[in-house]
Parts: sequence; C-alpha cells; structure tokens
Amino acid sequence: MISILFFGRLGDFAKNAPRTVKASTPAQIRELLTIKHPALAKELSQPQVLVSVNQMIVGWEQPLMDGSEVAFLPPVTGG
Amino acid sequence: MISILFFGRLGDFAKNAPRTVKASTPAQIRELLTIKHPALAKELSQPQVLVSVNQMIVGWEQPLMDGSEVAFLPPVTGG
Amino acid sequence: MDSIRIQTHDFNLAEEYQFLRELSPAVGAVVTFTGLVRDFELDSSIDSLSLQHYPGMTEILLQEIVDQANLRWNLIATTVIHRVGELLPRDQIVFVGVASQHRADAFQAAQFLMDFLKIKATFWKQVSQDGEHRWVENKESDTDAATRWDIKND
Amino acid sequence: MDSIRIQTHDFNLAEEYQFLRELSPAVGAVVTFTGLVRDFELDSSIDSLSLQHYPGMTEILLQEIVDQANLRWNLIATTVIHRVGELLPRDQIVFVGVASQHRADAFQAAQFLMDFLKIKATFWKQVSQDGEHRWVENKESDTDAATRWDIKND
Repeated sequence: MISILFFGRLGDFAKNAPRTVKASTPAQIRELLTIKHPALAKELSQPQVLVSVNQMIVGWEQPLMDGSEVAFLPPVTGG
Repeated sequence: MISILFFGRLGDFAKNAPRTVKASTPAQIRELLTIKHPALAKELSQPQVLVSVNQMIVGWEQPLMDGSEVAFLPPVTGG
Repeated sequence: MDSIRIQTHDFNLAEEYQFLRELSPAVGAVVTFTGLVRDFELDSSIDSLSLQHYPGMTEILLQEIVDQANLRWNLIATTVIHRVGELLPRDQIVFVGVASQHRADAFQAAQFLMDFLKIKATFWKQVSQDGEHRWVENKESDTDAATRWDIKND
Repeated sequence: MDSIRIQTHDFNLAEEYQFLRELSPAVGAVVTFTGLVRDFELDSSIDSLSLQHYPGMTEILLQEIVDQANLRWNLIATTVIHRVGELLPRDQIVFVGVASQHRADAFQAAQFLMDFLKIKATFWKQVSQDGEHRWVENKESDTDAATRWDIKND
C-alpha cells in the first residue's frame, strides 16, 4: 500500500479521500481519484502542485514501492 | 580666527601644531603648516584626506570666515 | 554550528543572538531577520494565522538551504526557526540568524535563506478573517526574489 | 521613527529589537545587524580598540544616510547606534536595526546603512597590539561595497 498526504488547500478537497491506495506512480493516484473525488483530482492537476515520494520532490511518473509515502504539495507560503 | 581639528592618524602628526590660525582657505592652512610642521603638512596633502568647514565636507579652496571650524579628516574606519 | 528548529512555541531573539555572538571570537558580524504576523492580508485585517507544515520534509528542505548558504558564503553559524500552529497578529513567525567574520557574508546569507525558505520549505499559511478560513496564495514577488541567486529553481 | 545614537556605553539588542517590533502592527520584518570587535586584525591578535569620532558631524552624516535609506525604501523605523571610546575583543561596536512591512526593504536598507556608515561616517579606529597603538587603514572592499548602490560617492 501507498500512504498519501494532502497539504494546504488540497487538504480541504481531500476530506473524504482515501489516505492509502494501491498505485504504481503519483500520476496513477491522481487518475484513481478522478472517479470519486473529481474536485480533488482537478486541484492535483494544477501545474503548480508538486509531488513528493518519501519526502523528496519527484516527477509524476516516479515508480512507487510498497510503503512509499506520497505527498501532494500546493505552492508553499511559509516565512 | 579659525579653529582647526585633526582626526585619526593626523592627530598624531599634529601634537604640537596650533589649534587656531588665521587663514582664508583650508589650502592656506595647510600651506602655513608646511614651515613648522612639515610632516603634518605632507600628511594633509595625501589625496584621501578630506576637509570640512563647520562640519560640511568642502573643497580646499572654500573661503573661510572668522570663527569657522576646519577639520582635517583621514579616511574613516568606523563600523 | 547550524540549528534548524520547527516549533509551536515562541522564540527569544536575545537568546538566539547571544548564542551566535558568543560562538567564537572571530565573529565580527551577526545579522538577524525576524518575520512577524502583520495585522493585514489583502487589505483586510486578520484575526489569526494557522501554519501547517510537512514534518520531516520541512527539516530536510531547510537543511538543504542552509547547506547551500554554507557553500556560497563564509559563515560561522546559522540558526533558522519557524513556528507552526496558531499565531496572532504581531506574533513572531520566523527567525534567521547568521554569524560571520565579515558583514557581507552574514547579510547575503540571511537574505538567501529567507528567499529560499519562502519558495522551497513546506509550510502553508491559512488566515482567519471575519470568521472565514482561507489559504494564503503564494506571491510572485517571492519567486522573483529567489531567482536573483542564480540557482536552478527546479 | 528614526534613532541615531553615538555612545560610549554598550547597547542591548533585545531592547532595540523590541522597540522596532512593537512600533506598529504593520511591522512584518525586522532586520538587525550587529558589528563586534574581532580578536584579530591583519593576522595579529589585538588587545583593544579605541574609537574616535567627530562629535556633531558624525550625527549629521548618519542622519543623511538614514534619510537616503528612507527615500529609497519603504521603512517603518530605523535605529543606528555606534559606540566610541575603548572597546575590547568581543564587544559590540555598531548596531543597525530596520523595521518594515516587507523583508526586502529591511534587508536592503540595513545593508545600505552599514555600507555608507563604513565609508562616510566620521569614525576612526585605533588598535592596540602588543602594547603598540596603530590607526586602522580603510579597506578598499568597503569603498567597493558602497559603489553598488549607484549613489555618487563625492
């Protein structure tokens, strides 16, 4: 299983979304969410949204392994 | 009379120099010092030395008035 | 001698400065930056601010930024503190302190650290205004500020 | 809300910061710079430092520099403190603090103030090394640092 995290405004869209999923890439997770969570999937498709796997920024086609932690990151606003 | 001030390293060369003088320009003060205080006058001729009259940086030919305060300023080293 | 802290509680600038200042007799310059919660956001006064972050990843990203600063400038020590959780107007949010021999290094590094913290570190701000919660949008000016350091912004 | 002080006694960074921070709820950024006496000058350790200045003129020149900074950046308050007299290694010499709404203004102004203080303000340093007194030479790097601000250096 892959655990998934949503930060910032993505969290608001992901209130009822699953936090674990079976998928082989982050792009596939987004694809899977399109059916039951279309608003969230649309947000994840925004070009500014980054994805990390095990706390490293990666591309959307990064292969996932069982136990990977995938996070979806809207533009950061700290400081 | 004109009062004169020497700062920084110029003070070391001016230990026995007068602190009041009659002169019509800063350049003339330097000229007057050449006779009895040649080492000081030589220091005053260094291109980095600035002169102020009544606490404003001026040129060496600035006309002086009775009571003016003339200061000779080597390169500053604060901060 | 770098210190990176993410915490809910407040920080004490005097203590942070004292630490940096006393680290070594070679310290000739200490620059501190403190970011505070302003009472306005988009011309409307705010009630409070809530800061979320990605625990673990944020520390990794901040360490990368501090490492970059150490490669670029001659620094004696760097401290980065970022608060998370609920904050009120006038509260301290973020602290960057840099000690170096010469002032240019400390000034440049502190500015660099803030510029990259702003666009890289995984923090998200939510403001509460008139009982409504709203996620803060990122600012183009922050992206612009970082570009001047000539680092590939991947 | 500018403050310019030349004094023999030490200053307290915490107090200066607190003043700047609390001036207005619009303060979003406070940058402080503190210069300290390093224990070395020209590869030789120093015993003490003596700072002379031109009373009256120094204040005028510092005010001019602060006025320039206020024209160039959007600042809420600026504090400049410079100590004179006898100082020992590790002592604080100079403080510049700037409060502004946005960080770029505070960072730029603080750096500008230090760059011009270094080349304009009428202070002279004398070091005592191995029982000998020596006036410190000015540094070309300081003149260079000021040139980048594009102000005629008359």
